[in-house]
Amino acid sequence: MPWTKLQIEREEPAFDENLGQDIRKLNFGEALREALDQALERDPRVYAMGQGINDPGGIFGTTDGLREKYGNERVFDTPLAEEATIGMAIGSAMAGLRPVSIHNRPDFLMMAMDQIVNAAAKWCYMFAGQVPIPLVIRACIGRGWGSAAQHSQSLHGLFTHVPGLKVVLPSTAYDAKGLFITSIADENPVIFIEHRWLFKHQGSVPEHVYSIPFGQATVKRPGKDITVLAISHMVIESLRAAEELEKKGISLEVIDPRSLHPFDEETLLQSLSKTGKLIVADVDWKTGGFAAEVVATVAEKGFHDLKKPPVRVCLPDVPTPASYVLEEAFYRGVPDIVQAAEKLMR
Amino acid sequence: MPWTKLQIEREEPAFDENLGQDIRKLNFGEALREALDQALERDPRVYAMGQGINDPGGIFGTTDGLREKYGNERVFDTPLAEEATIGMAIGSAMAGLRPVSIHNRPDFLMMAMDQIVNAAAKWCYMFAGQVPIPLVIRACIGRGWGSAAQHSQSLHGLFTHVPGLKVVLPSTAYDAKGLFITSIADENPVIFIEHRWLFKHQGSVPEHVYSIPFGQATVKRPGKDITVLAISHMVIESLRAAEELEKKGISLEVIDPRSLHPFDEETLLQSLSKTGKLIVADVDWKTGGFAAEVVATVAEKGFHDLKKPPVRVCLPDVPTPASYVLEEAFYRGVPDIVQAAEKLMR
Amino acid sequence: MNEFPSDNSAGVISTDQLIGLYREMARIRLVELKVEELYHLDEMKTPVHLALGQEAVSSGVCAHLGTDDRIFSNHRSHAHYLAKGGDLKAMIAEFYCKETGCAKGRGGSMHLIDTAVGHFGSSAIVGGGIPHAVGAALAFKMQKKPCVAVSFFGDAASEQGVFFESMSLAVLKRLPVIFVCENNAYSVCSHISVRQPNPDVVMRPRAFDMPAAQVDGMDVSAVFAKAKEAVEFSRQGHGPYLLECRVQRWRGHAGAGDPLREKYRAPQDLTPDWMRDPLADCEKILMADRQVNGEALEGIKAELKKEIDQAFQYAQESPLPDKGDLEKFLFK
Amino acid sequence: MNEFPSDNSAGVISTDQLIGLYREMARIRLVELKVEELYHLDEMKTPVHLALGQEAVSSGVCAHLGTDDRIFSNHRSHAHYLAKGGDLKAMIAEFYCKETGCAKGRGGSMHLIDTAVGHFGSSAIVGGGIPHAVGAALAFKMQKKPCVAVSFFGDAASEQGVFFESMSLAVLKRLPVIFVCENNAYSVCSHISVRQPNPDVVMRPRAFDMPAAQVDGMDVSAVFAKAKEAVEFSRQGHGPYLLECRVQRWRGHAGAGDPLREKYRAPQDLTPDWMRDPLADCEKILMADRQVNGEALEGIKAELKKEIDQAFQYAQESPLPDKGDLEKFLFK
Ligand SMILES: Cc1ncc(C[n+]2csc(CCOP(=O)(O)OP(=O)(O)O)c2C)c(N)n1
Ligand SMILES: Cc1ncc(C[n+]2csc(CCOP(=O)(O)OP(=O)(O)O)c2C)c(N)n1
Ligand SMILES: [Mg+2]
Ligand SMILES: [Mg+2]
Repeated sequence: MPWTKLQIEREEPAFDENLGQDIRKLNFGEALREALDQALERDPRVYAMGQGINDPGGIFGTTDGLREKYGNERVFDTPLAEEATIGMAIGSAMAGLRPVSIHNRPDFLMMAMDQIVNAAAKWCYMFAGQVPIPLVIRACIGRGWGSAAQHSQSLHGLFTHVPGLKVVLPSTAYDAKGLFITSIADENPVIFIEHRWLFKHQGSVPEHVYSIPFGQATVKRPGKDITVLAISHMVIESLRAAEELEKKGISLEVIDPRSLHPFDEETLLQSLSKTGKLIVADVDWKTGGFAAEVVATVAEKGFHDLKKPPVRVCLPDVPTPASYVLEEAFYRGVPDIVQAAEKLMR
Repeated sequence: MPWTKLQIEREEPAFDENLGQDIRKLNFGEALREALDQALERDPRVYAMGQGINDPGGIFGTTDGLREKYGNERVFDTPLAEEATIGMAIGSAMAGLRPVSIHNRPDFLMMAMDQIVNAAAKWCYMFAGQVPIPLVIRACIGRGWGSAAQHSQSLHGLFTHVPGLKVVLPSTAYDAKGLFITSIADENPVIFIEHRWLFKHQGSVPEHVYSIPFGQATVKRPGKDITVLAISHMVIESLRAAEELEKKGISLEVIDPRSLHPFDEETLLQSLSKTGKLIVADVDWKTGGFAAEVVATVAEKGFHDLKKPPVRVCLPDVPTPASYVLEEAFYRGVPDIVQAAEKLMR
Repeated sequence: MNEFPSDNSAGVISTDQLIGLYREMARIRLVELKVEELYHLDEMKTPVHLALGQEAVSSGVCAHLGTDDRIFSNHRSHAHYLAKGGDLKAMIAEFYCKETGCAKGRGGSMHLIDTAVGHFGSSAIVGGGIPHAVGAALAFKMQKKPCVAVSFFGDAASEQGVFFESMSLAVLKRLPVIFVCENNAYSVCSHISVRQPNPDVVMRPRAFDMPAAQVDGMDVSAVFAKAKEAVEFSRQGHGPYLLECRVQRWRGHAGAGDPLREKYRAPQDLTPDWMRDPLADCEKILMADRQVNGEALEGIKAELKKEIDQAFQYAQESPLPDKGDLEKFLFK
Repeated sequence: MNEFPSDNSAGVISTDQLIGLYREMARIRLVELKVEELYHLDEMKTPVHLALGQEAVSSGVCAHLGTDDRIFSNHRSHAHYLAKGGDLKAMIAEFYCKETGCAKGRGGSMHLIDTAVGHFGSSAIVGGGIPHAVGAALAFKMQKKPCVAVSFFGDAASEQGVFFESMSLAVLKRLPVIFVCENNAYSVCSHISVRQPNPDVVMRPRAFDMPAAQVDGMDVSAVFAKAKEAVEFSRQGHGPYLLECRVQRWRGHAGAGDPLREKYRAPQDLTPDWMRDPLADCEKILMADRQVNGEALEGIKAELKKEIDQAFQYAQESPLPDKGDLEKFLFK
């Protein structure tokens, strides 16, 4: 059993979006697998590649059996050459294909940063819209069991700074499927970042193909006292915090932007006009991350609604330490959100 | 005459920090050259390398004659292999050397992003301080004459998000020399980003070796109505805007943080407590850039001083277009700062 | 050098074909000379990387490509674009930063493109465009199209790791891609001897047992002949091929002339008879060995000049992009 | 395979040296087995990439290195660390995430280091550590030290562009660096045949005319002999060298055992007599050809076991890092 799985089984209590309901449920990984399966089925232009795509593990279960179903030409393993692999994906996208380039960790995308920043993000604009790049790059944030500095970065704070990239971070099985479909259908490069600790969670996922538009946040939990804009796994943490805070009479409104680029400012500002208070919870480092952009946007456009200084609940600005005690000190979650909320209500 | 030089001669009026004073002046490039010369002279561990370091152009004049003076072992050309070159610099830094790795454009650093993010920025922390990486990476932002999407990015908004990197952007000849010396003397990786349009400007630069501490902003111009936190070439633009606004009775306080990491919050917040109004002017894209971090910091820590929504004067979120008319529409400068200031005073 | 050129290609190239190559090279030459002539006027506000001296490579390679074959180019992009059949007017308009440019003024001279003829863009990141050709080849294979992809790049680009990764992928998957390296021995002002262990880029594919050939890139017949082999090899499904073309960059890295040449050129490049001329050599062969009438060749040039003048006029008269469109085209 | 091992190294390796190698391999083996044995207790909360089966490479190479020579390692780091003389207690403490670990619990098993003996860190980015060895070699050359740098990496790392850039730089500058590729034919569960054009990593340096050798990495004498040549070559100033060591990864990619082996291993790896054992072979040679007493070897192992038990005890009893120190060490 791979150690990341081990860790999740231990540390992350299962989360069921539709607890007790008698409907078809999938977990996060199954939802992604179904989306990819349906995309491959419907659109012969779609292909998927990645290191270990045909492993017994099937990239956390998201590619299981797809090679058998679609053949080695459309579902194939790749060398440890992220730069040329993503460059190849880009060239094939120009030729009308729709590559899904899968990577175990965002950390490894740094090897291909030139192709992402200087090619994928630029081609459409630089050539005046003549050659869009319909490319999906998937990667999964690691956490725990000493993943340490090079196997646990989310790095979406880098990608959201680069014009020409769409950036998506789903938090539920339902969103994962719908957003993944949208990503594959999109004509532009999409960075699709998962979180390893979400894979265990499940919820109702329709069997048919559906698409969730980018730039539409969801209110994962309505509330009235504080707006929590939460990203990726921090959505789950925020929902848990909200339950705890409810007992203390504090009501959180948890908003999941789902896509960071494009970003749904409206839903956020609307919520803020009601609550006047903001927590931004992200799985990325604090300084210069997307949480800063959210706070800046609110300071600019929601200035008169803001009743208290906004609070960022983000990772401290250090590389991820290996030791579990330091991991505990490093990661943010329910207690940090609870604490921030209580302080805001004082 | 290289085209970037041409462009600057045309478009950027010379700026003299010490106009009319009878003192030794150097321009920005000469100041950098003197700093490197003195560093090579004083410290045998220092070496410098970069593509075209021995060209007749001498990397915008910053390396002229240094090979002749220090030999090919300490000042040498490099292949088009940014990744291994910076990786080599890192390995040599571990061995007690102090490499200065020079690059024409920040855009090209994307080729070496893995080494910068996953090695240089991580080594010290990941190994508990046993192996610091004293490395300076220099790169110069391009602008104009159709530099276009791949030759004009500043990208410091990426580097400031990565813990473990120091990020420095000088705006004057004096600062350039002092900060470059500090960068070489620092035990940690420093990303040192210049702006091509600064090279023409001159000012008083002491002949001796001096060091400007990181994390100390300077007030480039004191004022009382609006705080302008300006980065790199936007410092010059802000000073020019301040002159223009003075005539209209609006007084700008122009602050140059000089280093973005570490960042001098105090000087900024102090200024803000006086003015209550903030403009952040950056040569980088707006979304997710360092300007967002500045605004977020102020929203968090200067909330009660802020009288108006802060304003970011940054590049629009698109790749740089080539055509000069679109460049005009793309770049931000005096008129944008003036307009923002006037609006803030309304 | 500079001895009378010999026609080694009698069996390989018909006279008509050679005239075609001549015409292509003359077109590139005349365009580049015109650009150089007018550059000081500062109306083309874009860096230019002239292909003067290197005309034979693009001409000789693209002669074997159809519209559905795809090429990927670099900063030194003009010759590739023209040889692949790119629209001349749109190219010059791009130099003039006009809305009628091949990239509507968004790209400038380093970012030419003409998808209608199979040119899918020029990257100004050295080495950055190489894997795109591999991707096009992958698509051809998946789509079962009998096409090839060609990546044009310089000697310096062959120093980038992505070049090796690209070759490896192409061999692994047996993809129809031809790597064409124009080795002019310089990267800006840096000689290859300070950048590479040896000057033979043709050796690099040995890492993967990939077929490769070195060819005199100043001899259009030689390029044509070897490119024919390479393209046929790839098109027939045998996988990738590398062609190293040894060329001379007549001018400086960018802009007109080579004002600093004395300061950076290797001594052997500064001798009076250093320069070879693929166009003049071709002309001599056509007249001496193939009995083509000199006037016919002059006629070709005259016609080209007219076309070129018209293209410049078109470009100069074309409208500039609208500032209001700054944010257009970010996404499709 | 699995026929009786022959002692090809009689002239090259003295019996004392062979005993030294045996001891080194046994130490690695016993440490790894102990880690594997205890891993299920979940007290070592760190991924582990066991070097079981691959002990001969580190042992054979590091036998030629002094303390001032430097090595750079990857995620499969244990054997490199031990063979270079890294402190055993500090390694096990690192596995237990303790403050007494070689990286004070900040790194975990993928980031071992012991600068005191010339080990400058293990990178878990595949290929990421290779240029660091080139940098160390550059420093040696500039500092005029008679030292060599060694980069240990796997077959998959040889697919990264940075590997080629690193070789090219090393040849260009004639640097004393030895690239040691442990080719176990797998990257996690992916066989080399789906990742590389051919399985011979030894061919890659041909791109640069760089000397290289392929060696049976399951035979410690063979590794020792070739590594001797390589290290001497580099140390004498002749430049870089690549050593491809063909090895077997006995276990899965990470963790204990290889529970999924039936699902991903190539058929030839699933035969009953697939496994070769460099330690057992060495033992046989020592006893049969070198007339070493079996009891002496048992004595070595007993001594090692004691040392190892003590190291585990030390690690288990060591204090954890202080949470308050989270932000320490970001900068120096
Ligand atoms: C990754 C990267 N590094 C550096 C540069 C700067 N640069 C632009 S063109 C050039 C020279 C390229 O030489 P070569 O590939 O041989 O092509 P040539 O100009 O000779 O045709 C350099 C160094 C760049 N554009 N991209
Ligand atoms: C750049 C990068 N891509 C992917 C990974 C994920 N990964 C970790 S180890 C590994 C296998 C490496 O195989 P190899 O280099 O042959 O070493 P081995 O594990 O066989 O010793 C992979 C793919 C990584 N760590 N870094
Ligand atoms: Mg060249
Ligand atoms: Mg392996």
